[in-house]
Amino acid sequence: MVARVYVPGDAAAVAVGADEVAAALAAVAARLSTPIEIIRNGSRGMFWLETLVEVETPQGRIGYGPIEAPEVPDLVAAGLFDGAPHAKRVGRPDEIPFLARQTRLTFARCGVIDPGSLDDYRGHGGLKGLERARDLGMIGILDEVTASGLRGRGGAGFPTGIKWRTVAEAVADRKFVVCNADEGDSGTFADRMIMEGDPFVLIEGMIIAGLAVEASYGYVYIRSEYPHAIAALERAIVTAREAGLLGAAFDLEVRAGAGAYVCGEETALLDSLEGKRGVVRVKPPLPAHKGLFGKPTVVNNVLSLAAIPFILAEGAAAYRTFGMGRSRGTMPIQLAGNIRRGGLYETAFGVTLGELVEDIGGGTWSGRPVRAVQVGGPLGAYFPPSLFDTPFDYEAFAARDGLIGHGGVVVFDDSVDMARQARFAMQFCAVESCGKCTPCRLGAVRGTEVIDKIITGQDVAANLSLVEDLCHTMKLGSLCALGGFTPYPVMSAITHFPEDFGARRTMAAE
Amino acid sequence: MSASDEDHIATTSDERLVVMANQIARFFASQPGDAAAGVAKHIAAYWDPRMRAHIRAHAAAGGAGLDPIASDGVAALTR
Amino acid sequence: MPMIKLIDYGTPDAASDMTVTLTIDGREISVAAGTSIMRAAALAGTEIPKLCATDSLEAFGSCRLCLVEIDGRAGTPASCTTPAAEGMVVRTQTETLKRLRNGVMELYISDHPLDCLTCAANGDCELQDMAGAVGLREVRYGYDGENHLAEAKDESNPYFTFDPAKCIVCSRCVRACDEVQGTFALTIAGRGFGSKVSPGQGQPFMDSDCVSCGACVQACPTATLIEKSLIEIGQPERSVVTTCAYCGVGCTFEAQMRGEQVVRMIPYKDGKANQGHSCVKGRFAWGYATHRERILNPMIRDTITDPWREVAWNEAIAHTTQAFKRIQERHGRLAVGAITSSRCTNEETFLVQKLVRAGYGNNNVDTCARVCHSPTGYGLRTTYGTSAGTQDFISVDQADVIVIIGANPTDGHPVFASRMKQRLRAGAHLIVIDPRRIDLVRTPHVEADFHLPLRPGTNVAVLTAMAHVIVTEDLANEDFIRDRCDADEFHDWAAFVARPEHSPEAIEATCGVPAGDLRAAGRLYATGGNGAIYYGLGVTEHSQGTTAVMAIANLAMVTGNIGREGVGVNPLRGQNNVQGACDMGSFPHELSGYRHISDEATRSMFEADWGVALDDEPGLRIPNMLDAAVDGVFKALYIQGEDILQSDPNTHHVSAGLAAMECVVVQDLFLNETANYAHVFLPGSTFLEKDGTFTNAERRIQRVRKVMTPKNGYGDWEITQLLANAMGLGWAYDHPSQIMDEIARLTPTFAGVSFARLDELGSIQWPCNDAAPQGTPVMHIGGFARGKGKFVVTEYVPTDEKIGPRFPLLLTTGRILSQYNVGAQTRRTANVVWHDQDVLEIHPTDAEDRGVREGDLVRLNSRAGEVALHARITDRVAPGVVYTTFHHPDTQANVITTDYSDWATNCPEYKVTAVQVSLANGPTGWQRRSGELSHQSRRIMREPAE
Amino acid sequence: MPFAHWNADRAAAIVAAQANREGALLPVLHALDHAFGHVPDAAVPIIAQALNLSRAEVHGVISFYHDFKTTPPPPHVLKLCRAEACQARGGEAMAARTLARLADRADIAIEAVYCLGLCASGPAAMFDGRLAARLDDDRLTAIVEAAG
Repeated sequence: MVARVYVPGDAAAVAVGADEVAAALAAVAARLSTPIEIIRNGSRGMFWLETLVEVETPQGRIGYGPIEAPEVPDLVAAGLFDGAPHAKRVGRPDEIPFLARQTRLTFARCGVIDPGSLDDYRGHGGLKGLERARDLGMIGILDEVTASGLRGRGGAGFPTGIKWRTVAEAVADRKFVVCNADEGDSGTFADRMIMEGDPFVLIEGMIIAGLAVEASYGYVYIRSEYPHAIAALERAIVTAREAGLLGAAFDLEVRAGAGAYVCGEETALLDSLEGKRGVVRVKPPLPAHKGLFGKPTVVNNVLSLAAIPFILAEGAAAYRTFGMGRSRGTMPIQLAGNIRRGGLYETAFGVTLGELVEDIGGGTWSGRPVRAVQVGGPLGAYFPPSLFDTPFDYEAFAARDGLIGHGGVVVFDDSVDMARQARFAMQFCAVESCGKCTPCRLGAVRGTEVIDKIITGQDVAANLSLVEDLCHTMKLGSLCALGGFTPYPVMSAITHFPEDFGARRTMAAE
Repeated sequence: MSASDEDHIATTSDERLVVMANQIARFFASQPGDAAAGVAKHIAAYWDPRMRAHIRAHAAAGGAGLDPIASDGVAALTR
Repeated sequence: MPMIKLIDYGTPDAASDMTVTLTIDGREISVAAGTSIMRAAALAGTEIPKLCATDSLEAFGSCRLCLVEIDGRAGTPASCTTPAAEGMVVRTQTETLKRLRNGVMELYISDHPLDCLTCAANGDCELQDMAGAVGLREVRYGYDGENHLAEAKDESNPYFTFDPAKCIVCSRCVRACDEVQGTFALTIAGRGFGSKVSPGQGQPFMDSDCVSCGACVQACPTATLIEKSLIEIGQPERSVVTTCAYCGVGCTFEAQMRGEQVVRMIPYKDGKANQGHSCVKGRFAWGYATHRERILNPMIRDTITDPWREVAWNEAIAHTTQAFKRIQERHGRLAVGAITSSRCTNEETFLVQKLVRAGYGNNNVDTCARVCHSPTGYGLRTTYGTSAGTQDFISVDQADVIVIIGANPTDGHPVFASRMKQRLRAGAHLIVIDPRRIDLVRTPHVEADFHLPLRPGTNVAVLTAMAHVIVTEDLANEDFIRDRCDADEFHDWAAFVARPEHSPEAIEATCGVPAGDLRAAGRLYATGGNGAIYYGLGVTEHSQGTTAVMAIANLAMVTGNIGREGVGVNPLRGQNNVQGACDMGSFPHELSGYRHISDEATRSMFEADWGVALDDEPGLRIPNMLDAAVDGVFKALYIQGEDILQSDPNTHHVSAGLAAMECVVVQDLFLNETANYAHVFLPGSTFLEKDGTFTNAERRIQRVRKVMTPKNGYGDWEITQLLANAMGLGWAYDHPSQIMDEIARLTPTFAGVSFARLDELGSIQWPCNDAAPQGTPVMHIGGFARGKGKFVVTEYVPTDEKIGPRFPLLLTTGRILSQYNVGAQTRRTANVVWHDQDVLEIHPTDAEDRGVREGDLVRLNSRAGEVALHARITDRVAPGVVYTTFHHPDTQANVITTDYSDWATNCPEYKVTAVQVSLANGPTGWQRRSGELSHQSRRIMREPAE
Repeated sequence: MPFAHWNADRAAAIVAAQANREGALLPVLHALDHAFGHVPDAAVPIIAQALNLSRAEVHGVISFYHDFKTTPPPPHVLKLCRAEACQARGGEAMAARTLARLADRADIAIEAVYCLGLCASGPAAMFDGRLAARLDDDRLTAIVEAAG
């Protein structure tokens, strides 16, 4: 019998040597004349275990991790192909608590199936949503998505059903579905994982969106920093086209970004897709009315679109059972930074920040105490442990001057200097500002300069007050979230960690 | 002004009038109705009396170069 | 006259019939749906602070000064990008907003030089105004942070400077270049703090695609882009609205003055023809008015080989009058005549023809429209009943298919071209019929559906082939034809065009355009929605010019594309007052309003008003005058504001005619080429120095207003009056308004026109009378001026000018953006930096056959003559076709052109000359001699000062 | 992967191959970058002509995106992630040491990148297009040295 071995092809696995592991496995198997089939699956999202090699056994898939190529001969000798015991044997991956405690709706297949195989996708429940969508028709789909309570997973949390309905009702000769895969937030990788680990779910979601709004074409805008995702999705699109899923009625293509964080903002993304500078557009008009090439356009994040097949397949009610308040369904949360068990954690809304960091994530990777957690990417607020009771929910985070954004959670230990982090927030804004609106274009540079003055102890009180004024200007005045949300990390750092902003120095001087 | 080293057009006024009359005639030839009358009407409306006198004199002297319709048109001039 | 102050409403007018009512700062206001809050506030008298917004550009939302609070809405939306909504309650002044605006201004000023007092824009700077408006008192960031203050100035453009140190990156310049002008020469380069305005690829303005239209300068809210003249002279103290004296677009400008000095010409936002836009000529090229070569004193000389002698006005007038009287006594009443100017005002033109008819007692008056648009007058009068275009410019906004035939709007009519490009970018289709690939065929964001590069001289064949497609493929608008046109004439015409020899397949060999393209273009025009035809001298300046105009008129009728917005037949007039000069009775056969001189009733009305008997016979047209001069029977000519030697065809013949005259009187600003043959020179006045009206290509009569004292002493109308009164006519006009009153009295289509009415309405499109008291923007609505529209059979009669072994190439001519006509004005401005010589465009194949390389001096010769000029190798022209402009007297393209002319109007066949091109080793004999003559003729003896 | 020397004819062919796509400019620039490793000023008129854009527009776009360089790159490019998740795992200190250590290596361009999506395995980098995570000084040095 041919042993089936799974070695993730996910970029995060490849970055720690998965390709070498796969090659070593093939080489050893060849040397031993053991017939094996290596499947490059996606990642399960337990990155501390990558490279996580899985072997199919009568007892199910047995995992070994983290594996590096030099260990392979040893492992094989120890009976890896039969799932034999070994120090690196982690048992059935789905029984590992990190995975077992999750509610994987969107990521159900990620890390399980061969992302290049449409049959594998179908075999794991894929395309059921599309079949039902075709039965429901346009209105039925819109009703279903609206009823699911799905909100945009890109950060803004706008109800997806309403957005789709707006596009569906717009009259135009052409409409588009655009997938925002410009996942630029530090601490996030869920979009990348889906595209690399289960690309057909995104394609299925986009086809359904196309049906719902009568769009004939879709674009997936992927940041150029994600070459693996681009390649994986492009391969999947070719496969889907060959299988007749894509074609005359609705087709898709991937467009690569070119190094601009701001293109994650939907209107800048549209301009970039049109071949322009990725500059933020004013709204109105909304993209739903006048989007790509001036046509009504659905712009959704990867995770929103990838949630659609489940909603259609299992019904809105099945989805909305999960979650809390107005945040329904599950959220693929990404645990990152200085964390022991970093990875993808899909769960219903409502889990607290403390549970995520301490319990699920296991505290810091360095073993030092947690000092700050930035939630929601570079534009998200820094939370101190005192706020770890905050439940993961759009409104709950907003109530504490934070945002959940794209679900990234970046943990810092007590070696962090929060004034430096505040400065970085301004600097990042300066580096990535499109330059259109004044508060962001000029404010970010001035913000960096003023925080530098604070760090060096110049007129700390006056400069802190100036930073506060500047944050007011940027927050209320900026055209988009880049300038508008940069005050979140800055002000949260100042508010929650005043001791890092010259307060000690000031006190010492007194 | 001499231009002996250059070979430029040197037509006389009468030659030009014949060319012009023929051009007018060729237009009216394609029009429905009485072409000669059209020519006559056009010339009467746009040519000054001296030009008309010259073309009539030219026609009277045999009308060298004049198309038949142009000739008829000139003949139909009443002034 | 103080400075005119127009309100900037911040965002463009929203065209909507629906209104919404909202409350702004407690005041209720109703505005058109779609109006921005900013504009609504401005309409209500509340100015919301703004920097990136201006009402000539779409809202952009970048400066973030105009944020407001709206009840029930989170955040602080920008008032420029938020449409007013029913019941909305808006607050424009709150503590939050004050803090916010202060914060934004503080950021701006932290990266701006603190040199207000020495800045040329001091007092006229929106950044300065806004700093005041928001009450900025302190910049807490200090001035030692990162900044752009060391950025180098770009002085490359002769008319304006670009100082990036003062730039606030509002993108108004970039947007103006894109949205208004449509050149896309500017961009923002880089991003974030590094964002900067960049011409071309980060180049100086002059190396970019900039056409110097001035839209960016106009849009700039600071001193970043500013006129050099303003820097030099200082802020203006008064301004006057007037009309540009360049092309037939008729842009309105605000002449901003400091004393008697023009500081700058600002395109006037309320100008109906230009809507606040301008081109490099009108905007910047006015310096000729004070050029050192301008002649300010009358001069006379006995022979054309003598030097000029400056004389007093009374001597010049008496001398002229005596000469004309003497000549008429000796050679008869018909031996003298005059040429009116399409550059002078309606009033001046009217007086010149009145002088001829009432003073000289004949009808020997003509105008330069003879050599440009006389076929338009004849053709449109015949078919529709009115010698004028059918639409206003703004009509193009409604056009779905635009057909351009024999015109090059981006060079010849740039401000209208920009408007046309806006419409094309918005999705209208474009068909270009032109031997040469004009810019509009393919220019950023505009691409013609079809370019039909026909062989010069085959317009009629092409237009008839298109008609053939429409008729034979049942695309004719039968309802329109039945209701509006003469049925018999239509049937005759339809049978004519349907003949197989007019099919595209049959015509292909004649015109060189693939039959498929001809068919497709015909179908598109007939079926693409509103079809609008724009044409220029590439239609009229042919031996079949009039036939081609009628063929165009036929096409518009057969498709029903006439009598409403977005359609029509639109001649693009060359000079500023071609339409007006024609309207004013400049042609030898007709009085003002296109009424034949033989018409008893009309003539007697003039006779009664003028108190003289008028000759009822048509007079001489320009070429006929020259023929008659060569024949020895035409002896004296008064030429106001034209340079026929350079502008008229077959220069040898023109010079022979002029040389044969006894008294040539030239009234002009400069000693032009015609003045080489003149005996009297009367210094003319510029448009800045007189009152009057111009009529543009859309029949729009607009005021020309005097902004300075005539440097030559008199406006041109006064000079004509001096001549008339020396003739004993006893005219007593104190002001041009009285002349217009006379025109209105004697011309039914002008009956409702007066200076008072013009001041009130801004402009008037004739006909304006009791039936149309506000004027007539679009003609032939509901019915043609002549009653039923007349289809005319348009047989294609090839020109006699034919290529052969000696002259195997066809020369066609045109104009270029920076220069105007014979260049008399533009050559005396910095515009020469764009075009300092006329060049010959030749296809690479033809160049190679002749061993010609880029820039070589080549000899261009035809049956008429030869000139030498430099070659430019380009595939803009097809093989077998060469092209040049006629702006420079030292290249004199008209030495080459022949005296073939339009069958109906004698409009010269400039556009088709058989030529040969060969390498040259220097200027031709003619060029050398005419250069010498010009030099000789520029000698002036000045009276010693007493 | 070694890049081709700039060649206008080849560039024109590359541009032409993409020119008919809607909103073709970014794909065109990527294709040129892929072939030549940069998009020189000389490419701008070629692109502008093919896409019927102005030179200014093309220049504006090229200068907007970090990915597009106008000069040929050195043989190796090391992109170090400088974003928060990698900062949290000592990325900044490692970046500072790396910059100092490789300061005299003219053959390596060291660029900042903000997130490679490897945020649970930082610090991360991309060297000549290949990803690397869980980096420390030794591992990074080994990767760079392996390339010569």
